[in-house]
Amino acid sequence: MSTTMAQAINTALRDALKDDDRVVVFGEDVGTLGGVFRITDGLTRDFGEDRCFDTPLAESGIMGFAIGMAMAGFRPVVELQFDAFAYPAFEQILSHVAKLRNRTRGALSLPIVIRVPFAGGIGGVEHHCDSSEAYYAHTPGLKVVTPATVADAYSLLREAINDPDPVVFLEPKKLYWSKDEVSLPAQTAPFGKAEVRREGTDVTLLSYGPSVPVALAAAEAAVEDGWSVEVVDLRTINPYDDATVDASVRKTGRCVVVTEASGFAGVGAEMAARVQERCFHSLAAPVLRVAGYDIPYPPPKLEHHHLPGVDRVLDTIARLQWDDVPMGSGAS
Amino acid sequence: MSTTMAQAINTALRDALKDDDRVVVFGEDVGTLGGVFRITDGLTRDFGEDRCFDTPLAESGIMGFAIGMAMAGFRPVVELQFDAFAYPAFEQILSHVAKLRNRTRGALSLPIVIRVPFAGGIGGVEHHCDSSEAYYAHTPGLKVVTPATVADAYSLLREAINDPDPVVFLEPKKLYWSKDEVSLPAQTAPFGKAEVRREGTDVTLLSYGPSVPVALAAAEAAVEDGWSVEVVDLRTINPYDDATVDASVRKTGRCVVVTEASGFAGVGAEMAARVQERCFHSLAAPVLRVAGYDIPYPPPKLEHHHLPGVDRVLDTIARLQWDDVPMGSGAS
Amino acid sequence: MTTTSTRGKTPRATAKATRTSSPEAKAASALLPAERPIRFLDEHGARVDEHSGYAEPPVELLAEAYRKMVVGRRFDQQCTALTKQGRLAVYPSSHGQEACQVGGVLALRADDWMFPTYRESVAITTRGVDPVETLTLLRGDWHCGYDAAAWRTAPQCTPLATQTIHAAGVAYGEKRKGNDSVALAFIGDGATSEGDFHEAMNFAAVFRAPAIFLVQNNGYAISVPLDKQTQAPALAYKGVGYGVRSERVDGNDPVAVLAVMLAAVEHGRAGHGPFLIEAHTYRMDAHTNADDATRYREPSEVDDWRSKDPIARLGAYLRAAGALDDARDAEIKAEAEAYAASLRERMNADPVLNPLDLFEHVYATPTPQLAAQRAQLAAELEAENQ
Amino acid sequence: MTTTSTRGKTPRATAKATRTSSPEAKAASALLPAERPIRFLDEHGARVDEHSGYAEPPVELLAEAYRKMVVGRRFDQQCTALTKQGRLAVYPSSHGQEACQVGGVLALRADDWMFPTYRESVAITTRGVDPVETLTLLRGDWHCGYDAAAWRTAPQCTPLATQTIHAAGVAYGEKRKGNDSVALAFIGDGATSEGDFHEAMNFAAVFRAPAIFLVQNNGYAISVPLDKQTQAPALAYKGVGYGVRSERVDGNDPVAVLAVMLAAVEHGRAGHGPFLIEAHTYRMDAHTNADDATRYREPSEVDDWRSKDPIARLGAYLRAAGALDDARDAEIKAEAEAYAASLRERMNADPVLNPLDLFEHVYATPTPQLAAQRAQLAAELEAENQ
Ligand SMILES: Cc1ncc(C[n+]2csc(CCOP(=O)(O)OP(=O)(O)O)c2C)c(N)n1
Ligand SMILES: Cc1ncc(C[n+]2csc(CCOP(=O)(O)OP(=O)(O)O)c2C)c(N)n1
Ligand SMILES: [Mg+2]
Ligand SMILES: [Mg+2]
Repeated sequence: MSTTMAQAINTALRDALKDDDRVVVFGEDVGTLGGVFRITDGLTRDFGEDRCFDTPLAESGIMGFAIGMAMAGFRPVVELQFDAFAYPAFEQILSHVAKLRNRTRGALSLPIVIRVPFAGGIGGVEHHCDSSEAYYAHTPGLKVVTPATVADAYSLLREAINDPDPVVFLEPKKLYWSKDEVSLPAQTAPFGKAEVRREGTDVTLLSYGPSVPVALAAAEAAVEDGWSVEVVDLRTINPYDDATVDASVRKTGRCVVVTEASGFAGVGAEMAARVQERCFHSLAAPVLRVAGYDIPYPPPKLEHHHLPGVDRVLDTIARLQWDDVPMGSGAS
Repeated sequence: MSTTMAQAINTALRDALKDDDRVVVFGEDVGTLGGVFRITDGLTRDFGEDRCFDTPLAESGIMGFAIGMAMAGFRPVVELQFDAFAYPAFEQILSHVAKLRNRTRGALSLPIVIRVPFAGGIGGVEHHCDSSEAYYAHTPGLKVVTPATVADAYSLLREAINDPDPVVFLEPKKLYWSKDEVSLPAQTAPFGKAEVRREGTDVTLLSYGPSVPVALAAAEAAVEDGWSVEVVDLRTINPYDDATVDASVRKTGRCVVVTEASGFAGVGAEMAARVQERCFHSLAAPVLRVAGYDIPYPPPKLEHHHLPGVDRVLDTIARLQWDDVPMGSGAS
Repeated sequence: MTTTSTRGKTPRATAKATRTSSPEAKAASALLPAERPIRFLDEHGARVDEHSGYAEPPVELLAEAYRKMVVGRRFDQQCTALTKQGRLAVYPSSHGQEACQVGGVLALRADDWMFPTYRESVAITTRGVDPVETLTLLRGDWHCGYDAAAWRTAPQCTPLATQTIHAAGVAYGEKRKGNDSVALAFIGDGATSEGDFHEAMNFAAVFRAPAIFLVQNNGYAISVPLDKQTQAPALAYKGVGYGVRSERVDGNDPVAVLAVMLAAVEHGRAGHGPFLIEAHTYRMDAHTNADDATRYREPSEVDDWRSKDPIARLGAYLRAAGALDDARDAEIKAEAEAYAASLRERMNADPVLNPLDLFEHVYATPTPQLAAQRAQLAAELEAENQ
Repeated sequence: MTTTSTRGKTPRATAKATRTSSPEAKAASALLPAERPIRFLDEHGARVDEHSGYAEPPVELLAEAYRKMVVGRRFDQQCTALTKQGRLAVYPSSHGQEACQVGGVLALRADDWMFPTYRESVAITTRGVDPVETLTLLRGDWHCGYDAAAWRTAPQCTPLATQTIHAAGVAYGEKRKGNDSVALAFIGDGATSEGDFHEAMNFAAVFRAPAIFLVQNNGYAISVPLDKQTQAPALAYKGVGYGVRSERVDGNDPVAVLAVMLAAVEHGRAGHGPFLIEAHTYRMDAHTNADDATRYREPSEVDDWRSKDPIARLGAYLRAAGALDDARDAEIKAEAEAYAASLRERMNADPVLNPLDLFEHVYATPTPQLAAQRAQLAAELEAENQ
């Protein structure tokens, strides 16, 4: 059955609402409208206003309210409408959501899912396309998940809702309408397990979320250049699956990290740093990064220049010292 | 003359207020009280309430007000009282402060300095000791500066205030009362220039802000172990001085990154990623990181276990494969 | 707005007995809005006496407002059409809200500051900004397309309510420089729920900054109706909590909007600080072209509001006052058509964009890292062109 | 609070003429505070009739409040002493604010939720929490030392105003579960400037959540006096903007605090939603032990407030009412001394902390990365011990 990621997420929310009375879905426009991306379509109609409801327009309020409801025993799944509109909720997320279990020695836990439609590639105007995963990933106490496939969108979201800890669930906007042959419910690997999406022997492309399809396309294109490219999808940024990554890089001996987010001090930096820390002697070349530039997200007509594309990935693979020429200081 | 970092910052503010009528200092308790750390002591008395003033207790308000005043031609220097209390201002910082020049093609610029007493080591209770530099460093459009010496505190702050762009000026709280023999005004190297704080030949310790004294102490202690350790202080995280770092690592062939912040997806990850990208063939061992654990900042009585200390740095240096034994998968 | 009928039964009736007008209660009553929204015109454009003493703006100004509203609506329709043709990435229409779009702007001087949201394209062109430059953002060529400093008009703001604090700051800044300019921040009903609105009102009041907060209460935040947004008796009751003078106005009565705006501007120039205006209005179109308004509102509601059309009301009033006739009306409509035609034509030409501009203005001077990234893109572009 | 004398001269007098009590104006008047702060006791503890119809709490409850206040103050003094001895990392005293600390808590049931700030140590022990567990945070052993779930008492909150939204959320959550419990959020005057306070009031009102916001207006936010914090006629005027019933109360009159708190709790239980209480009080000590209050306030001001001491006032009233005599007072003081002595003794013992606890409760189950870091620290500790 051909299913879109949007449908998978909607179904996951439905199934969670069905299976667990404590689950509540709320946020801006998630009720009557069904969300600006229609991800919550029909939930209020089918489960009632008590289970899926609109809130006032205030993200810190949404987040704090979720904390309070979780304290009362609910399992809130909140939608923050766009990546940049999660920023007003940062204090609540950083100082409370991420820390309350630890602060109270486990007396209070916050099984909250924060759904954020994120990243670009949809021609959105400013403030609608930020890649904000690094902010969450750097914050201990949060789990950070981002699906790249339809089945994962369903399965990881169900797991997120069942998780006793707060999960930031980053939904790549440009993949909402991507389709896979999947029938729901789907069950994929749990949190903390990366997936090899394509096997290869020459180089590992390490990626997650919106960049996985780019990595796969690059891997396909690389065949022509005679490269056998392996693609690893992290699926969950935290917890992080070192084992799968290490195994792949030890096999291929080369690694390129592909992320859409600006590179500087991003999650890609962590990925590169880890790989070289753990696989140094298996590496024939430095771990290189293909990332968004260190600029504010571009206007719609220029975004394709910013987003890592197949060519940029291939160019970077080409720079992996296949002839073993040491890199000069001009690199990156 | 023996001068504390607190005095250096106070003097820098004074001199800036004296030299440029457009400079205004504001924030919570910076006026009558002189700030909770007394950094703005006497400024209101000496320059008047128009130049240094208290605001209502609202950090997003402080930040947004600074943006507005900058639009009217002022050069606001705001204090956000503690690292974690900057979080309410994140939306203003991320969506406006960092982007306004770019959004308006330079028509509006924001010469704002955001002073944040940051990081730990002072026995502060929760929410008073966060290392928040990664959030800023990952945000294009901001400059991120953190002094480790008294002279730098003065000189970098003067430069920050004169800079046409927004600067996040991170003041290591635990160094406020550190002293150097410096007479003010002091002039040190400009933004974007790292400093070799100690020369060595065996390994480079790469650090900034609150971790520089730790790196220096470790370097001193390492003499006993027969290691000659070089210490590089970034001074400005963005702009980043690759040249100085590269030169050091190419010379020593080994590198350990020392940061107090939680390691995962932090600035230390960027430092490690860059070094291996650019100096791969000079490296005899992977770039290792000594960082705070990936946990909420600990309570006062346990913080010393969390903070990178001399021993942990030395242990890490010891793991740099001096006998050239390849690392197993058990590493970090 | 919502009325709250089932309040608690805590002692309140007796409380009133105690009232002997304390200084606080007196101060409060000077800040609260009039009992009913200010209006000068009824729904048919006939003059009514519900203006609570606000002065009626001069008829020339009203005539000018009429002209701008007609042109503005035509511009707005053209934008919607351009969106359908794929020429704009997105367009949030202000059809129906022209009394505020125009009334807000015409009360300002050139040296006053203005803080528009995504919905204020008409307000921006009303200020005189070139329509193509206004649409740069929504066309997707760049973010802000006009010279924000020269026009004293901030970029259209998307992160809701954030701009209200900037208005407070710039208003205070100008005052500190000895200027008597004011800053006008547009904001929607939904956005008043954001913490930033609270902080803006408070900062403006504490620093007695001449900022005007013009809330276009169109009853919805995308799909969320006002009664899910607030339980306040009316949004204008938010001002008293900050010491901000507040008023409600019929936001589809251009005379009323202008009258209260002029008073607010005068209030600010005279050093009395900020002013909150809640204008009741309605957007006739969906939130943006991407929105489907039938999901959350009845056609009958839209029809109701059609009969309160601000342009028709002002037109009728001006005709009755002898300040508008068929000839002049035709002239204005011709001007509007010409404006739209020129826009259409100019928007047909796709501007040539330089991808390397991405690296401009991130900082005044690019960092070495950015320069390197720029060089990388330049090399890619060169390779592509070969 | 501040009164605003030089407001603008925009038409207001005439505005009043128009008032014919619109539904909005009526709704507003039901929400606004009484003209003057509610009080039952004058500064000497004599009964006065300025309570606007609020019922006087039963005398047994007042006697209990007196006992708790005496014990609370003694506890507070002991904490300050412990700080001087280096036994606490920091201590924010509530000396002078006992009417609120105790009055807030005694109005609650055990199944009500409470959200204290750093200043509410006395409120927390008044609820029954062990004083040593209460001081875990300020001693620096851990963050929250008591079982926050069992006590339905959130950890003491430092990020200002953030806890008010939690209170709204938990109040709504309990209501949704069919419980009639309420949530009490303590907050200071300064913290009402934060956007989160705005969002909390609004969410509570929209969801008709039984949350009580008790503002201890002690006139300062660290060094910043209220007139730099707000230009509102009084903080209680902030409620009307959200549809939240609001009251001002003499915060050093324990009878008044309890009376209004009881009414607010009843209001919430009865399904009428949130309640805002502004209590005028004063902290006799500095902000914390680390603060130097002489930098920003006059000794005379402190002296003025000493004469309004809440314990003395209630003591005098109870004596006059025959509910307190020397013997009983001596008993209570002895209890307070014993409480302090036991605390002193127990705080002398340094608890043994396990550094590996740092990795507990970051998540329900540690991630592999955390487990590795835990192992690293364990190895270090082992090496040290050799
Ligand atoms: C901080 C933030 N949160 C959410 C959004 C998404 N959003 C854009 S417009 C809008 C509704 C705004 O409603 P209102 O303030 O009433 O203005 P209107 O669109 O009706 O003019 C929302 C939720 C945003 N732009 N910014
Ligand atoms: C978000 C945030 N900003 C700043 C601070 C630092 N801070 C701690 S207490 C305080 C003053 C609070 O004043 P008020 O709300 O009146 O409460 P009081 O201390 O008087 O009880 C400040 C500024 C903080 N804790 N949280
Ligand atoms: Mg609206
Ligand atoms: Mg206070």
